[in-house]
Amino acid sequence: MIRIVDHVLDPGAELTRFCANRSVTGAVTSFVGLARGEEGMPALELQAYAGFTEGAINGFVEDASRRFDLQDVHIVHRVGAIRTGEAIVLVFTAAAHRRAAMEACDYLMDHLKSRAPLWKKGADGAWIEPTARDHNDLARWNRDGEA
Amino acid sequence: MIRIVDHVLDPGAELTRFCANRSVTGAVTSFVGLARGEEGMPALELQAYAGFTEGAINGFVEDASRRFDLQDVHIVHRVGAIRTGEAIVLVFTAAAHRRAAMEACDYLMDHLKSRAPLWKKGADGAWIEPTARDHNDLARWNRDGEA
Amino acid sequence: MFGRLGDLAGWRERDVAADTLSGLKEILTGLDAALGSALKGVGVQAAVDRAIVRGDTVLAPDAEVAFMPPMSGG
Amino acid sequence: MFGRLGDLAGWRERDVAADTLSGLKEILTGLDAALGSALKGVGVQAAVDRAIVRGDTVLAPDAEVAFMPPMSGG
Repeated sequence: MIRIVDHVLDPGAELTRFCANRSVTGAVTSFVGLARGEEGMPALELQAYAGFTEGAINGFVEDASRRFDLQDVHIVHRVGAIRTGEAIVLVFTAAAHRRAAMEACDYLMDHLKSRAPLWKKGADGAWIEPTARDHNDLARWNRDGEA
Repeated sequence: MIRIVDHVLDPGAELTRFCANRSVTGAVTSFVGLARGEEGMPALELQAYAGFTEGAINGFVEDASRRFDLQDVHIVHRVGAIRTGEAIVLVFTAAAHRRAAMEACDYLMDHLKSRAPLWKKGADGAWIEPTARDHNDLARWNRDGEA
Repeated sequence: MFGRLGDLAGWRERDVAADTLSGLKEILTGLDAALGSALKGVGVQAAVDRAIVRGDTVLAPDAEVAFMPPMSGG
Repeated sequence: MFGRLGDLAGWRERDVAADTLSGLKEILTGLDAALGSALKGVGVQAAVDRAIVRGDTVLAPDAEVAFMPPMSGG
Protein backbone atom coordinates (compact mmCIF):
# COMPACT_ATOMS: atom_id res chain seq x y z
CA MET A 1 0.00 0.00 0.00
CA ILE A 2 2.85 2.43 0.87
CA ARG A 3 6.28 1.91 -0.63
CA ILE A 4 9.48 3.96 -0.54
CA VAL A 5 11.77 2.87 -3.38
CA ASP A 6 15.13 3.98 -4.75
CA HIS A 7 14.63 2.94 -8.39
CA VAL A 8 12.87 4.51 -11.40
CA LEU A 9 9.06 4.35 -11.07
CA ASP A 10 6.69 3.11 -13.77
CA PRO A 11 3.43 5.06 -13.26
CA GLY A 12 1.59 3.25 -16.07
CA ALA A 13 2.37 -0.24 -14.77
CA GLU A 14 1.30 0.80 -11.26
CA LEU A 15 -1.96 2.25 -12.60
CA THR A 16 -2.70 -0.93 -14.56
CA ARG A 17 -2.24 -3.02 -11.41
CA PHE A 18 -4.31 -0.61 -9.31
CA CYS A 19 -7.25 -0.66 -11.77
CA ALA A 20 -7.29 -4.44 -12.22
CA ASN A 21 -10.13 -6.65 -11.00
CA ARG A 22 -12.47 -3.98 -9.69
CA SER A 23 -16.23 -4.33 -9.80
CA VAL A 24 -17.45 -1.90 -7.12
CA THR A 25 -15.00 0.92 -7.92
CA GLY A 26 -16.34 3.71 -10.12
CA ALA A 27 -13.46 6.15 -9.76
CA VAL A 28 -9.68 5.88 -9.70
CA THR A 29 -7.76 9.12 -9.33
CA SER A 30 -4.02 9.25 -9.65
CA PHE A 31 -1.38 11.86 -9.16
CA VAL A 32 2.13 11.59 -10.58
CA GLY A 33 4.69 14.11 -9.36
CA LEU A 34 7.47 14.54 -11.93
CA ALA A 35 10.91 16.07 -11.47
CA ARG A 36 11.21 19.34 -13.37
CA GLY A 37 14.56 20.63 -14.59
CA GLU A 38 17.01 20.49 -17.43
CA GLU A 39 16.38 17.60 -19.81
CA GLY A 40 18.40 14.49 -19.04
CA MET A 41 20.00 16.09 -15.97
CA PRO A 42 19.80 15.22 -12.26
CA ALA A 43 16.93 17.26 -10.80
CA LEU A 44 16.86 16.44 -7.10
CA GLU A 45 17.85 14.03 -4.39
CA LEU A 46 15.49 12.74 -1.71
CA GLN A 47 16.21 11.11 1.64
CA ALA A 48 13.69 9.12 3.66
CA TYR A 49 14.08 7.56 7.10
CA ALA A 50 13.24 3.90 6.46
CA GLY A 51 10.33 2.79 8.63
CA PHE A 52 9.69 6.23 10.09
CA THR A 53 8.71 7.85 6.77
CA GLU A 54 6.31 5.04 5.82
CA GLY A 55 4.71 5.34 9.27
CA ALA A 56 4.05 9.04 8.83
CA ILE A 57 2.61 8.52 5.34
CA ASN A 58 0.45 5.72 6.70
CA GLY A 59 -0.93 8.24 9.19
CA PHE A 60 -2.01 10.49 6.29
CA VAL A 61 -3.72 7.49 4.64
CA GLU A 62 -5.58 6.68 7.87
CA ASP A 63 -6.70 10.32 8.16
CA ALA A 64 -7.85 10.32 4.52
CA SER A 65 -9.73 7.03 5.01
CA ARG A 66 -11.63 8.50 7.96
CA ARG A 67 -12.41 11.65 6.02
CA PHE A 68 -13.39 10.25 2.61
CA ASP A 69 -15.37 7.22 1.48
CA LEU A 70 -12.36 5.37 0.05
CA GLN A 71 -11.98 1.79 -1.10
CA ASP A 72 -8.23 1.68 -1.68
CA VAL A 73 -5.06 3.81 -1.61
CA HIS A 74 -1.64 3.11 -3.09
CA ILE A 75 1.36 5.40 -2.59
CA VAL A 76 4.85 4.95 -3.98
CA HIS A 77 7.55 7.49 -3.17
CA ARG A 78 10.91 7.55 -4.86
CA VAL A 79 14.07 8.42 -2.93
CA GLY A 80 17.70 8.86 -3.97
CA ALA A 81 18.97 10.76 -7.01
CA ILE A 82 16.14 11.61 -9.44
CA ARG A 83 16.59 12.92 -12.98
CA THR A 84 14.39 15.42 -14.84
CA GLY A 85 11.17 13.84 -16.11
CA GLU A 86 11.27 10.90 -13.69
CA ALA A 87 8.39 10.29 -11.30
CA ILE A 88 8.95 11.32 -7.68
CA VAL A 89 5.66 10.23 -6.20
CA LEU A 90 2.57 8.25 -7.21
CA VAL A 91 -0.73 8.49 -5.35
CA PHE A 92 -3.70 6.33 -6.40
CA THR A 93 -7.13 6.42 -4.78
CA ALA A 94 -10.17 4.26 -5.51
CA ALA A 95 -13.76 4.96 -4.50
CA ALA A 96 -17.29 4.22 -5.63
CA HIS A 97 -17.74 7.86 -6.68
CA ARG A 98 -15.34 10.35 -8.14
CA ARG A 99 -15.61 13.13 -5.55
CA ALA A 100 -14.20 10.94 -2.75
CA ALA A 101 -11.41 9.61 -4.98
CA MET A 102 -10.41 13.08 -6.16
CA GLU A 103 -10.57 14.83 -2.80
CA ALA A 104 -8.64 12.05 -1.08
CA CYS A 105 -5.89 12.22 -3.72
CA ASP A 106 -5.71 15.99 -3.29
CA TYR A 107 -5.64 15.66 0.53
CA LEU A 108 -2.90 13.03 0.43
CA MET A 109 -0.71 15.08 -1.93
CA ASP A 110 -1.08 18.21 0.19
CA HIS A 111 0.06 16.27 3.25
CA LEU A 112 2.85 14.44 1.44
CA LYS A 113 4.22 17.66 -0.01
CA SER A 114 4.44 19.51 3.27
CA ARG A 115 4.44 16.97 6.11
CA ALA A 116 6.12 13.80 4.87
CA PRO A 117 9.47 13.11 6.62
CA LEU A 118 11.55 13.50 3.49
CA TRP A 119 14.56 15.68 2.89
CA LYS A 120 15.09 17.13 -0.53
CA LYS A 121 18.18 18.59 -2.18
CA GLY A 122 17.79 20.60 -5.38
CA ALA A 123 19.99 20.34 -8.48
CA ASP A 124 22.01 23.25 -7.03
CA GLY A 125 22.92 21.16 -3.96
CA ALA A 126 20.81 23.24 -1.54
CA TRP A 127 18.37 21.54 0.85
CA ILE A 128 14.74 22.58 0.30
CA GLU A 129 11.98 23.31 2.84
CA PRO A 130 8.21 23.30 2.16
CA THR A 131 7.00 26.36 0.25
CA ALA A 132 4.34 28.86 1.32
CA ARG A 133 2.19 27.36 -1.45
CA ASP A 134 2.45 23.93 0.22
CA HIS A 135 1.40 25.38 3.58
CA ASN A 136 -1.53 27.21 1.98
CA ASP A 137 -2.64 24.02 0.24
CA LEU A 138 -2.47 22.15 3.53
CA ALA A 139 -4.41 24.83 5.41
CA ARG A 140 -7.41 24.29 3.10
CA TRP A 141 -8.17 21.03 4.95
CA ASN A 142 -8.34 22.71 8.36
CA ARG A 143 -10.93 25.35 7.51
CA ASP A 144 -13.73 23.14 8.76
CA GLY A 145 -12.17 23.22 12.21
CA GLU A 146 -10.54 19.79 12.15
CA ALA A 147 -7.09 19.68 13.73
CA MET B 1 -5.90 14.84 -27.54
CA ILE B 2 -9.57 13.77 -27.50
CA ARG B 3 -10.51 10.31 -28.69
CA ILE B 4 -13.79 8.38 -28.68
CA VAL B 5 -13.10 4.67 -29.07
CA ASP B 6 -15.17 1.48 -29.10
CA HIS B 7 -12.54 -0.93 -27.79
CA VAL B 8 -11.21 -1.80 -24.32
CA LEU B 9 -9.04 0.99 -22.86
CA ASP B 10 -5.58 0.53 -21.31
CA PRO B 11 -5.27 3.27 -18.65
CA GLY B 12 -1.70 2.31 -17.71
CA ALA B 13 -0.37 2.42 -21.28
CA GLU B 14 -2.06 5.80 -21.81
CA LEU B 15 -0.54 7.17 -18.59
CA THR B 16 2.93 5.94 -19.59
CA ARG B 17 2.64 7.76 -22.93
CA PHE B 18 1.25 10.90 -21.29
CA CYS B 19 4.10 11.09 -18.73
CA ALA B 20 6.90 10.46 -21.27
CA ASN B 21 9.47 13.09 -22.22
CA ARG B 22 8.43 15.84 -19.87
CA SER B 23 10.91 18.28 -18.36
CA VAL B 24 8.74 21.28 -17.39
CA THR B 25 5.77 19.29 -16.01
CA GLY B 26 5.68 18.83 -12.25
CA ALA B 27 2.19 17.35 -11.95
CA VAL B 28 0.15 14.82 -13.90
CA THR B 29 -3.33 14.06 -12.59
CA SER B 30 -5.43 11.32 -14.02
CA PHE B 31 -8.94 10.12 -13.57
CA VAL B 32 -10.15 6.69 -14.64
CA GLY B 33 -13.90 6.05 -14.59
CA LEU B 34 -14.62 2.34 -14.25
CA ALA B 35 -17.87 0.49 -14.94
CA ARG B 36 -19.41 -0.83 -11.73
CA GLY B 37 -21.66 -3.84 -11.69
CA GLU B 38 -21.70 -7.59 -11.44
CA GLU B 39 -18.31 -9.18 -12.07
CA GLY B 40 -17.72 -10.24 -15.65
CA MET B 41 -21.13 -8.93 -16.77
CA PRO B 42 -22.09 -6.16 -19.21
CA ALA B 43 -22.47 -2.98 -17.15
CA LEU B 44 -23.57 -0.29 -19.60
CA GLU B 45 -23.72 0.81 -23.19
CA LEU B 46 -22.71 4.25 -24.42
CA GLN B 47 -23.52 6.07 -27.64
CA ALA B 48 -21.64 9.09 -28.97
CA TYR B 49 -22.36 11.21 -32.02
CA ALA B 50 -19.13 10.99 -34.01
CA GLY B 51 -17.66 14.44 -34.59
CA PHE B 52 -20.28 16.25 -32.51
CA THR B 53 -19.31 14.62 -29.21
CA GLU B 54 -15.59 15.30 -29.67
CA GLY B 55 -16.43 18.93 -30.50
CA ALA B 56 -18.36 19.36 -27.25
CA ILE B 57 -15.58 17.75 -25.19
CA ASN B 58 -13.04 19.95 -26.95
CA GLY B 59 -15.08 22.93 -25.75
CA PHE B 60 -14.68 21.74 -22.13
CA VAL B 61 -10.91 21.42 -22.71
CA GLU B 62 -10.76 24.96 -24.10
CA ASP B 63 -12.69 26.25 -21.07
CA ALA B 64 -10.38 24.37 -18.70
CA SER B 65 -7.29 25.71 -20.50
CA ARG B 66 -8.53 29.28 -20.05
CA ARG B 67 -9.32 28.67 -16.41
CA PHE B 68 -6.26 26.71 -15.24
CA ASP B 69 -2.55 26.96 -15.99
CA LEU B 70 -2.38 23.71 -18.00
CA GLN B 71 0.34 22.31 -20.21
CA ASP B 72 -1.51 19.34 -21.70
CA VAL B 73 -4.80 17.43 -21.62
CA HIS B 74 -5.64 13.97 -22.94
CA ILE B 75 -9.15 12.50 -22.88
CA VAL B 76 -10.23 9.08 -24.11
CA HIS B 77 -13.88 8.08 -23.88
CA ARG B 78 -15.10 4.58 -24.51
CA VAL B 79 -18.40 3.92 -26.31
CA GLY B 80 -20.33 0.75 -27.12
CA ALA B 81 -20.97 -2.16 -24.76
CA ILE B 82 -18.81 -1.95 -21.61
CA ARG B 83 -18.35 -4.72 -19.04
CA THR B 84 -17.93 -4.38 -15.27
CA GLY B 85 -14.40 -3.29 -14.33
CA GLU B 86 -13.57 -1.83 -17.74
CA ALA B 87 -12.57 1.81 -18.09
CA ILE B 88 -15.25 4.16 -19.43
CA VAL B 89 -13.27 7.39 -19.48
CA LEU B 90 -9.67 8.55 -19.01
CA VAL B 91 -8.78 12.17 -18.27
CA PHE B 92 -5.13 13.22 -17.96
CA THR B 93 -3.94 16.73 -17.17
CA ALA B 94 -0.38 18.07 -16.99
CA ALA B 95 0.77 21.30 -15.36
CA ALA B 96 3.82 22.79 -13.72
CA HIS B 97 2.11 22.65 -10.31
CA ARG B 98 -0.31 20.18 -8.83
CA ARG B 99 -3.21 22.49 -8.00
CA ALA B 100 -3.81 23.40 -11.66
CA ALA B 101 -3.51 19.76 -12.78
CA MET B 102 -5.91 18.52 -10.10
CA GLU B 103 -8.52 21.24 -10.45
CA ALA B 104 -8.56 20.94 -14.24
CA CYS B 105 -9.05 17.17 -14.02
CA ASP B 106 -11.90 17.70 -11.56
CA TYR B 107 -13.46 20.40 -13.78
CA LEU B 108 -13.22 18.26 -16.90
CA MET B 109 -14.80 15.22 -15.20
CA ASP B 110 -17.67 17.30 -13.82
CA HIS B 111 -18.41 18.61 -17.31
CA LEU B 112 -17.95 15.24 -19.01
CA LYS B 113 -20.29 13.54 -16.53
CA SER B 114 -23.15 15.95 -16.96
CA ARG B 115 -22.72 17.81 -20.25
CA ALA B 116 -20.99 15.50 -22.71
CA PRO B 117 -23.22 14.46 -25.63
CA LEU B 118 -23.28 10.78 -24.70
CA TRP B 119 -26.26 8.51 -24.19
CA LYS B 120 -25.96 5.76 -21.62
CA LYS B 121 -28.01 2.61 -21.14
CA GLY B 122 -27.70 0.70 -17.87
CA ALA B 123 -27.38 -3.08 -17.49
CA ASP B 124 -31.19 -3.12 -17.03
CA GLY B 125 -31.69 -1.64 -20.52
CA ALA B 126 -32.96 1.72 -19.25
CA TRP B 127 -31.48 4.97 -20.60
CA ILE B 128 -29.83 7.10 -17.90
CA GLU B 129 -29.90 10.88 -17.41
CA PRO B 130 -27.39 12.93 -15.34
CA THR B 131 -27.90 12.60 -11.58
CA ALA B 132 -28.53 15.39 -9.09
CA ARG B 133 -25.02 14.68 -7.80
CA ASP B 134 -23.61 15.44 -11.27
CA HIS B 135 -25.51 18.73 -11.43
CA ASN B 136 -24.32 19.69 -7.94
CA ASP B 137 -20.73 18.88 -8.90
CA LEU B 138 -21.06 21.03 -12.00
CA ALA B 139 -22.60 23.93 -10.08
CA ARG B 140 -19.44 24.21 -7.94
CA TRP B 141 -17.65 25.81 -10.90
CA ASN B 142 -20.24 28.55 -11.32
CA ARG B 143 -20.15 29.88 -7.75
CA ASP B 144 -17.62 32.55 -8.70
CA GLY B 145 -20.14 34.02 -11.13
CA GLU B 146 -18.73 32.58 -14.35
CA ALA B 147 -21.37 31.38 -16.82
CA MET C 1 -31.46 8.97 -33.54
CA PHE C 2 -29.64 8.71 -30.23
CA GLY C 3 -30.41 7.08 -26.90
CA ARG C 4 -34.03 6.15 -26.28
CA LEU C 5 -35.13 7.73 -29.59
CA GLY C 6 -33.17 5.07 -31.49
CA ASP C 7 -34.75 2.30 -29.40
CA LEU C 8 -38.21 3.80 -29.95
CA ALA C 9 -37.73 4.22 -33.72
CA GLY C 10 -36.16 0.80 -34.15
CA TRP C 11 -33.45 2.38 -36.32
CA ARG C 12 -30.49 4.72 -35.82
CA GLU C 13 -30.05 6.19 -39.33
CA ARG C 14 -32.07 6.45 -42.52
CA ASP C 15 -32.39 8.60 -45.63
CA VAL C 16 -35.47 10.84 -45.73
CA ALA C 17 -36.23 13.55 -48.33
CA ALA C 18 -37.33 16.79 -46.63
CA ASP C 19 -36.86 20.51 -47.33
CA THR C 20 -37.07 21.76 -43.76
CA LEU C 21 -36.55 20.44 -40.23
CA SER C 22 -40.27 20.85 -39.44
CA GLY C 23 -41.11 19.03 -42.68
CA LEU C 24 -38.79 16.18 -41.70
CA LYS C 25 -40.51 15.90 -38.31
CA GLU C 26 -43.90 15.73 -40.06
CA ILE C 27 -42.72 12.94 -42.37
CA LEU C 28 -41.30 10.98 -39.41
CA THR C 29 -44.55 11.50 -37.46
CA GLY C 30 -46.50 10.15 -40.47
CA LEU C 31 -44.30 7.03 -40.45
CA ASP C 32 -44.42 6.54 -36.67
CA ALA C 33 -46.74 8.65 -34.48
CA ALA C 34 -45.05 7.58 -31.20
CA LEU C 35 -41.64 8.63 -32.56
CA GLY C 36 -43.09 11.93 -33.82
CA SER C 37 -44.46 12.66 -30.38
CA ALA C 38 -41.13 11.76 -28.73
CA LEU C 39 -39.25 14.13 -31.09
CA LYS C 40 -41.36 17.00 -29.67
CA GLY C 41 -40.68 15.89 -26.06
CA VAL C 42 -38.98 17.96 -23.36
CA GLY C 43 -35.22 18.21 -23.74
CA VAL C 44 -35.02 16.69 -27.23
CA GLN C 45 -32.60 18.68 -29.39
CA ALA C 46 -31.99 18.60 -33.11
CA ALA C 47 -28.62 19.11 -34.80
CA VAL C 48 -28.20 19.80 -38.50
CA ASP C 49 -24.76 18.93 -39.85
CA ARG C 50 -23.52 18.62 -36.25
CA ALA C 51 -24.72 22.06 -35.10
CA ILE C 52 -27.62 22.41 -32.65
CA VAL C 53 -30.65 24.08 -34.26
CA ARG C 54 -33.46 25.69 -32.27
CA GLY C 55 -36.68 26.30 -34.17
CA ASP C 56 -37.01 25.48 -37.87
CA THR C 57 -34.39 25.58 -40.62
CA VAL C 58 -34.02 24.79 -44.32
CA LEU C 59 -32.28 21.50 -45.06
CA ALA C 60 -29.74 21.11 -47.89
CA PRO C 61 -30.28 17.94 -49.98
CA ASP C 62 -27.44 16.06 -48.23
CA ALA C 63 -27.97 17.53 -44.74
CA GLU C 64 -27.38 15.23 -41.74
CA VAL C 65 -30.01 15.68 -39.04
CA ALA C 66 -29.61 14.21 -35.54
CA PHE C 67 -32.32 14.00 -32.89
CA MET C 68 -30.88 13.84 -29.39
CA PRO C 69 -32.72 13.13 -26.12
CA PRO C 70 -31.33 14.68 -22.90
CA MET C 71 -27.65 13.68 -22.70
CA SER C 72 -26.62 11.10 -20.14
CA GLY C 73 -23.07 12.40 -19.79
CA GLY C 74 -20.05 10.13 -19.65
CA MET D 1 21.59 12.42 10.31
CA PHE D 2 19.19 13.59 7.62
CA GLY D 3 19.18 16.41 5.09
CA ARG D 4 21.64 19.22 5.72
CA LEU D 5 22.73 17.69 9.05
CA GLY D 6 24.23 14.74 7.16
CA ASP D 7 26.09 17.08 4.79
CA LEU D 8 27.34 19.15 7.72
CA ALA D 9 28.49 16.11 9.72
CA GLY D 10 30.08 14.44 6.71
CA TRP D 11 28.44 11.15 7.76
CA ARG D 12 24.92 9.72 7.89
CA GLU D 13 25.25 7.00 10.52
CA ARG D 14 27.72 6.07 13.25
CA ASP D 15 27.88 4.19 16.54
CA VAL D 16 28.24 6.39 19.61
CA ALA D 17 28.06 5.25 23.27
CA ALA D 18 25.76 7.52 25.30
CA ASP D 19 23.30 7.03 28.19
CA THR D 20 20.92 9.88 27.38
CA LEU D 21 19.90 11.99 24.40
CA SER D 22 21.44 15.10 25.99
CA GLY D 23 24.64 13.15 26.65
CA LEU D 24 24.73 12.06 23.00
CA LYS D 25 24.40 15.67 21.85
CA GLU D 26 27.29 16.67 24.16
CA ILE D 27 29.49 13.93 22.74
CA LEU D 28 28.66 14.96 19.16
CA THR D 29 29.32 18.62 20.02
CA GLY D 30 32.72 17.64 21.42
CA LEU D 31 33.53 15.88 18.14
CA ASP D 32 32.20 18.69 15.91
CA ALA D 33 31.13 22.04 17.40
CA ALA D 34 29.36 23.19 14.20
CA LEU D 35 27.31 20.00 14.14
CA GLY D 36 26.50 20.34 17.85
CA SER D 37 25.23 23.87 17.26
CA ALA D 38 23.13 22.71 14.26
CA LEU D 39 21.53 19.94 16.36
CA LYS D 40 20.20 22.65 18.70
CA GLY D 41 18.89 24.72 15.74
CA VAL D 42 15.28 25.74 15.15
CA GLY D 43 13.05 22.93 13.84
CA VAL D 44 15.58 20.13 14.38
CA GLN D 45 13.81 17.09 15.85
CA ALA D 46 15.21 13.93 17.39
CA ALA D 47 13.68 10.48 17.10
CA VAL D 48 14.66 7.55 19.31
CA ASP D 49 13.87 4.15 17.78
CA ARG D 50 11.71 5.91 15.18
CA ALA D 51 9.57 7.88 17.67
CA ILE D 52 9.90 11.65 17.99
CA VAL D 53 11.29 12.68 21.40
CA ARG D 54 10.92 16.16 22.85
CA GLY D 55 13.29 17.00 25.72
CA ASP D 56 15.72 14.47 27.12
CA THR D 57 15.40 10.70 27.41
CA VAL D 58 17.39 7.69 28.53
CA LEU D 59 18.92 5.67 25.69
CA ALA D 60 19.01 1.87 25.68
CA PRO D 61 22.40 0.41 24.66
CA ASP D 62 21.20 -0.40 21.13
CA ALA D 63 18.92 2.64 20.66
CA GLU D 64 18.75 4.22 17.20
CA VAL D 65 18.74 8.03 17.35
CA ALA D 66 17.87 10.17 14.32
CA PHE D 67 18.41 13.93 14.05
CA MET D 68 16.06 15.48 11.53
CA PRO D 69 16.10 19.07 10.19
CA PRO D 70 12.77 20.60 9.06
CA MET D 71 11.21 18.17 6.59
CA SER D 72 11.17 19.13 2.91
CA GLY D 73 8.09 17.09 2.07
CA GLY D 74 7.80 14.95 -1.04
